[in-house]
Amino acid sequence: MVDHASAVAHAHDPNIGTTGLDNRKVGMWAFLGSDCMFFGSLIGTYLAYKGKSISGPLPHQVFDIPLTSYSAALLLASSLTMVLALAALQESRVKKAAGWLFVTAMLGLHFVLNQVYEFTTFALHHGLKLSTSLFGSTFFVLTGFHGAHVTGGVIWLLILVMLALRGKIDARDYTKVEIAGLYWHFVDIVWIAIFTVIYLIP
Amino acid sequence: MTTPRPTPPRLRRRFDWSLACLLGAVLLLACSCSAVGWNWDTPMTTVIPKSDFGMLIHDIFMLISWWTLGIFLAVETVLVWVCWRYRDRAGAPIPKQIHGHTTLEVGWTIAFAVILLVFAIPTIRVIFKTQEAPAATALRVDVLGHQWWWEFRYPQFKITTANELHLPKGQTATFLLNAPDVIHSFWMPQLGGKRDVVPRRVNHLTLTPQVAGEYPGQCAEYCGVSHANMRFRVYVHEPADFEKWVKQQQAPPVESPDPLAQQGKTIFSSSACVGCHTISGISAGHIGPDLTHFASRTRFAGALIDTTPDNVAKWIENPDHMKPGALMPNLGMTPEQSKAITAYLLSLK
Amino acid sequence: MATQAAFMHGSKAETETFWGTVWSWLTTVDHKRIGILYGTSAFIFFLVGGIEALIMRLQLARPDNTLVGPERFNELFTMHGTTMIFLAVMPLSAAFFNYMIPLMIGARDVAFPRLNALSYWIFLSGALFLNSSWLFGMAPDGGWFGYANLTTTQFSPRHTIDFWMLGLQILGLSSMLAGFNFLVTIINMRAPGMTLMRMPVFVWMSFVTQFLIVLAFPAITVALILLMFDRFFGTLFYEPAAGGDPLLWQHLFWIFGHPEVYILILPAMGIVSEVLPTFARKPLFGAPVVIYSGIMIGFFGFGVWSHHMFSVGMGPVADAAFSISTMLIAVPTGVKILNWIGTLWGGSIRFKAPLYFSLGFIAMFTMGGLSGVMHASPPVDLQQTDSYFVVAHFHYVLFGGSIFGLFSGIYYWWPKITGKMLDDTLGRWHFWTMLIGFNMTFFPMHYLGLIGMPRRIYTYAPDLGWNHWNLISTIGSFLIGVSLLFFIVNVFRTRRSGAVAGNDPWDARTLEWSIPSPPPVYNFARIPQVHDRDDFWLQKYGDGHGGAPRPKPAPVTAAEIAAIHMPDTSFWPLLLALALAVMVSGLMISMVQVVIGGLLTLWLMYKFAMELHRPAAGHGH
Amino acid sequence: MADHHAVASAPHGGGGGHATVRTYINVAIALAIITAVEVATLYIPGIPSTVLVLSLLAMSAIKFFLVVGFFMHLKYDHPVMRALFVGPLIIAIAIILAVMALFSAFVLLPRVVL
Ligand code: HEA
Ligand code: HEA
Ligand code: HEC
Ligand code: CUA
Ligand SMILES: [Cu+2]
Repeated sequence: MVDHASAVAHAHDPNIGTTGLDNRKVGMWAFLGSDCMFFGSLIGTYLAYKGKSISGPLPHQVFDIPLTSYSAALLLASSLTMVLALAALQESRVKKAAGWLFVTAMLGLHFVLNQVYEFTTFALHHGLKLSTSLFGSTFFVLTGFHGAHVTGGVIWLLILVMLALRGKIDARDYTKVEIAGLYWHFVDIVWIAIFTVIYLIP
Repeated sequence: MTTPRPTPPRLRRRFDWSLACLLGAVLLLACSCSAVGWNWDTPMTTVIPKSDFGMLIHDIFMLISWWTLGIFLAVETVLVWVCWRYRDRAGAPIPKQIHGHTTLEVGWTIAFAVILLVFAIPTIRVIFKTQEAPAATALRVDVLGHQWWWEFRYPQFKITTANELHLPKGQTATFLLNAPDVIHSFWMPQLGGKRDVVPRRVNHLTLTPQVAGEYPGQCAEYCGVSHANMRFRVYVHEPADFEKWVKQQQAPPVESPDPLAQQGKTIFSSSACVGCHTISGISAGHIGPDLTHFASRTRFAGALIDTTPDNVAKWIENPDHMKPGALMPNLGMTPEQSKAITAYLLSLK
Repeated sequence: MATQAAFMHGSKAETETFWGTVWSWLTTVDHKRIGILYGTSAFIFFLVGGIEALIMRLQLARPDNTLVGPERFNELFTMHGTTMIFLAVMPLSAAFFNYMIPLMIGARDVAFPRLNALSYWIFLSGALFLNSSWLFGMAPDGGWFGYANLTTTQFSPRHTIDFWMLGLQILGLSSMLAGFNFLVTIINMRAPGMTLMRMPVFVWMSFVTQFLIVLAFPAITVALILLMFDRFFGTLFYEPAAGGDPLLWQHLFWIFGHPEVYILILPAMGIVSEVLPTFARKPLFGAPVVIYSGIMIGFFGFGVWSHHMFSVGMGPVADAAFSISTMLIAVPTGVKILNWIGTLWGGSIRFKAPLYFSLGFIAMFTMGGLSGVMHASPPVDLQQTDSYFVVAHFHYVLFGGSIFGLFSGIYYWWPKITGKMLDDTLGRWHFWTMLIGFNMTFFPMHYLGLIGMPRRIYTYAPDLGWNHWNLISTIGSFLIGVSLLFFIVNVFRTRRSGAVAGNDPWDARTLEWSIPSPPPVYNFARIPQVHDRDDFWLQKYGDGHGGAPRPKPAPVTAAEIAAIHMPDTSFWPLLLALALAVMVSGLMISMVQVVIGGLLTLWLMYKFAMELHRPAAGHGH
Repeated sequence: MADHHAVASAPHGGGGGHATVRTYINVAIALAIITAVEVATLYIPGIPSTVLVLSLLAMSAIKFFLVVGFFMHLKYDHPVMRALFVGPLIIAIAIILAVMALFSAFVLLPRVVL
């Protein structure tokens, strides 16, 4: 339990609560918990409708597992670069941190581009659109919202890079970068789930 | 030990009996009204069941009702008594600061659990009993809920009718429910619980009517503009009368020689009506109710309107006027034309 | 960072001119002012929803009535339900979260003051957006739970459903942002010494409510997004012809919907748990148990949703499972009821207006809960679902529960918020007329439901035996209206000539009463050190077991006050909310507007984030 | 929920101190390997589908918790954070399963016929 002194010690920093935790971090975790329910509902919908389409094409006819595995690898790699960026920042090596953040953003961007490519091939070569079948609707909406999350993350990361290069971010802003990281990793684990449940499981 | 310390006068307030009496008076008034209006035996009552299904439900309903009524009275009397007993008195000391009583609290937690078990056991039994697969001998009726009218088909007899459902007393009937448009709900209050009528699903409802009579029914799931007008009638017949009804429905409609009716027939068969309505031998439309034996039905348009000549005529001239939102278009029939058609339709016994 | 001087300036000089005042409210980030904003807006929407109800009651006063046609009636009950739940009860609770939580946990503000302002402005824009539909003659008409597939373009081609679907998404966003904010506030901003178990029960119930909000709203958000894609982008989620199942909507909606009803009741339960001890002058009986049962209710709340779907034909196994889980919820709730009675037991009860409303809550909510337990038995529910029996059930819990509870809170905390006492006599008249009117209106609905009156019908035949009690119900609803006039009069009279309250008018028990009424901008000149749930009471009287009252803390020095930092006002929240509204409404107008609004929103989010880039932290180092 | 008032080690609550770059690299390698195995299993003929599904789920679960535990520091972080995330996660999974059960119970929706 916090003694009065430590409360006073933190009193000047509005972000640190009486538990000594950072508000923004607690808030981010709360948000991620809530986002679990969001993707939970979407995945639940996908699974509820799995195999209920009354017209093709079917998942195994359109999925390009190698490509998707590559995308999955990209996101995993980006998670690594993200923590490396944090580690660098903790040692106040801002330029290095900025570098890793940029790499992370680029990996994310690559993922998004892969998805754009995937969607277009589905639409053009396999004639699978939002309005084609339940599979089309559920698949595009689920993966699309994940893609939107990634895109948002990329923008966020790039802004951080910009700030870092302008010298507006240093070790004191660790938490700012850390919560961006939490968000980024979450997007990654959502993909881990989607990759297995939607793409791999027949 | 508590330090005697009266409440500051500004904070003191006694329970005000004057207003409490006012409340009492009003409740008394309400009860006296109830003498006028407290009648359970109404056309759509759910508490005087006329089928096995209804009775199973009713038993549980009464069980839970009595228990909850008891609990309710207990809670309210204790509440009122406590308020009276422990009202603030002049110069009263600060009451003893009690923080709780574990055994008590555990006690009533368990008590509640037990009471709920009393509800749960018969509930579960009836859930499974009422959803068993129907006997092979059961009379099958296919029920289609349309916006905003009911279609009834008897596959065994090749009969199709609308808004008026006929059942034999004492024979199990199993309803296969399906909706071509939106969700509706099939409810015959006196014969038991409702079951939703859902697009792309075939729901089942099985029951055995046990008292002959005429019972109103209602669509019980909000389904758009005329949801309130999506009613129907159930006729539970003695088996013999049911036979008669079946025969009469299976017979081809009798043509009346009346020239007006004949004129109506030609108008009908030469206008859009045929696109939506079936009259065996004349047309095969499926958007609207089957009119083959229209005259045999006492009410039409979702059992909303009595089948009288000028009602029917008015309907044909402007359906929406008699039933808001009705999906039958206004075909601009002149009064003469509609009179003729009416004469024809009312000849279709 | 504003220093003491700065916000003295903020609250004095600026507010001297009229526009200064307006501006200071538009840009405020003070949790107390935001609380007042929430409260007033919510009450206005309560009146709107109530007037909608009164029109419905007039239409139903006699059979074959033609006051309003079916289309209008469908709009009325849809908007009445939506308004009362999302625009009246939820924001009214939010008003208390905002104003009271920081005061009760001994904090100077919520964790994210600007986010808090943002939540309010988003709420307001969503509420106005939803109600603007009346102006276009396109008020939503799909019922408050808008069952698919009636809501798809095929069956609702007009914009009515779009207003509803987009409005609810905006409101959901607002509630979730507020939810995160209060979660963090409660977890992280408690005064030193206030362990979770020493937290006032109102804060506890709010805490559970916030969890329910942030976990339940995603479900309806998804449901609405799927509907939105169906309506705008041709997906097939609720399209039977393509294999879609309308029941998907029902599941997603009620996965949200049932937790939602506990979102509506738990804050009221919290209020009652504060009011009873104060007026019985006794600690809450078995407070830990009350808290745990609150958590239980919240947790079970996620496992009972299909009890709204007993008639859709889920099959006996699902029916049985959801029936049992639903009945389970009655246990923790019952425990609360008896613990409240236990609190009164042996007390010395002072009958002031706030207490009356709390007693009304216990009496009426019990009734509603018990009819809920009847619904929990699927066979019984097959007769009652979609009949007026359900309407009776949920008004007993929502009005008899939430509204009575919230009014109890209004009378209880009004002196703290305004510094003046609401008149107690008028308050009692308000209570008794409301109690009588309420029972006149809704008790007959049990009977009407049992004799077969379905809900959501704009008219009924005269020969069904419903006429008499429908008339009584209508009269009752106007009596409720009159009772609310008592309240409105009371408010204005108090503004003019209300007795000055002082810090602690009720001789109460919790921290908020230890500071002036209304509280200063910084709430607590010195962050208190907490030793007990009823900390303030102990300061006054000791623990009642001979323990002496605690010595008064040393008076606060001017230096201490000068050292307090309070956040600056900000106009980004308001702008951001506006941009969001522009974007969303664009979906009904043109994609161009959506894009513009979207970019605007992004840019404003950036400004919002950068406004406080490296705040006090920077100063410190 | 229990009560936690431990003052966090790092002043800015960034409990990152425990995991080193080494650990990160190792975790990443582990993730890469598991993913490879996952994809590989697809191309191995003749695995009974239940086995396949279960093993895939197991593997992705491991990946999931590796990322959450190490990259997101949840393993080292304050219990409040764990509660905030794991609690909802459990509810979400439970609801997904319930919804699936309720929907596969729908006998009448036609299976794909092609
Ligand atoms: C404040 C909101 C609120 C609350 C708290 C509740 C509480 C409960 N509700 Fe209610 N409910 C609604 C709001 C609420 N409800 C709404 C709005 C609808 C309709 C939605 C719509 O269709 O528009 C609805 C509909 C609804 C239905 C669906 C009805 C239908 O449409 O067919 C069901 C079915 O089980 C139900 C059950 C319950 C139960 C079991 C509780 C329990 O939590 C009640 C527990 C409380 C008690 C039981 C009383 C006190 C207990 C004791 C004194 C102890 C002793 C008692 C026993 C041992 C039994 N509710
Ligand atoms: C918290 C929620 C809440 C509250 C407080 C209320 C309050 C009221 N409700 Fe509401 N109701 C719902 C939630 C609520 N309702 C919901 C969710 C539905 C389901 C909707 C659906 O089916 O989709 C519903 C449905 C519903 C119906 C069923 C409609 C139908 O199915 O056809 C009816 C019918 O009587 C009704 C009546 C009333 C009345 C008379 C009040 C009264 O208590 C209102 C009191 C307020 C006033 C009286 C107005 C304010 C007073 C003044 C402005 C003073 C001046 C006025 C006078 C002098 C008279 N409500
Ligand atoms: C576009 C399709 C359509 C056309 C064309 C149409 N009807 Fe209808 N009709 C309906 C529908 C739908 C109903 C059910 C309305 C309701 O009850 O809500 C109906 C109901 C009726 C009923 C009442 C049946 C009952 O038992 O409820 C009669 C009688 C009737 N139509 C006669 C006619 C005649 C005569 C014509 C030609 C002049 C005609 N209809 C043309 C669709 C149509
Ligand atoms: Cu059909 Cu209501
Ligand atoms: Cu519910």
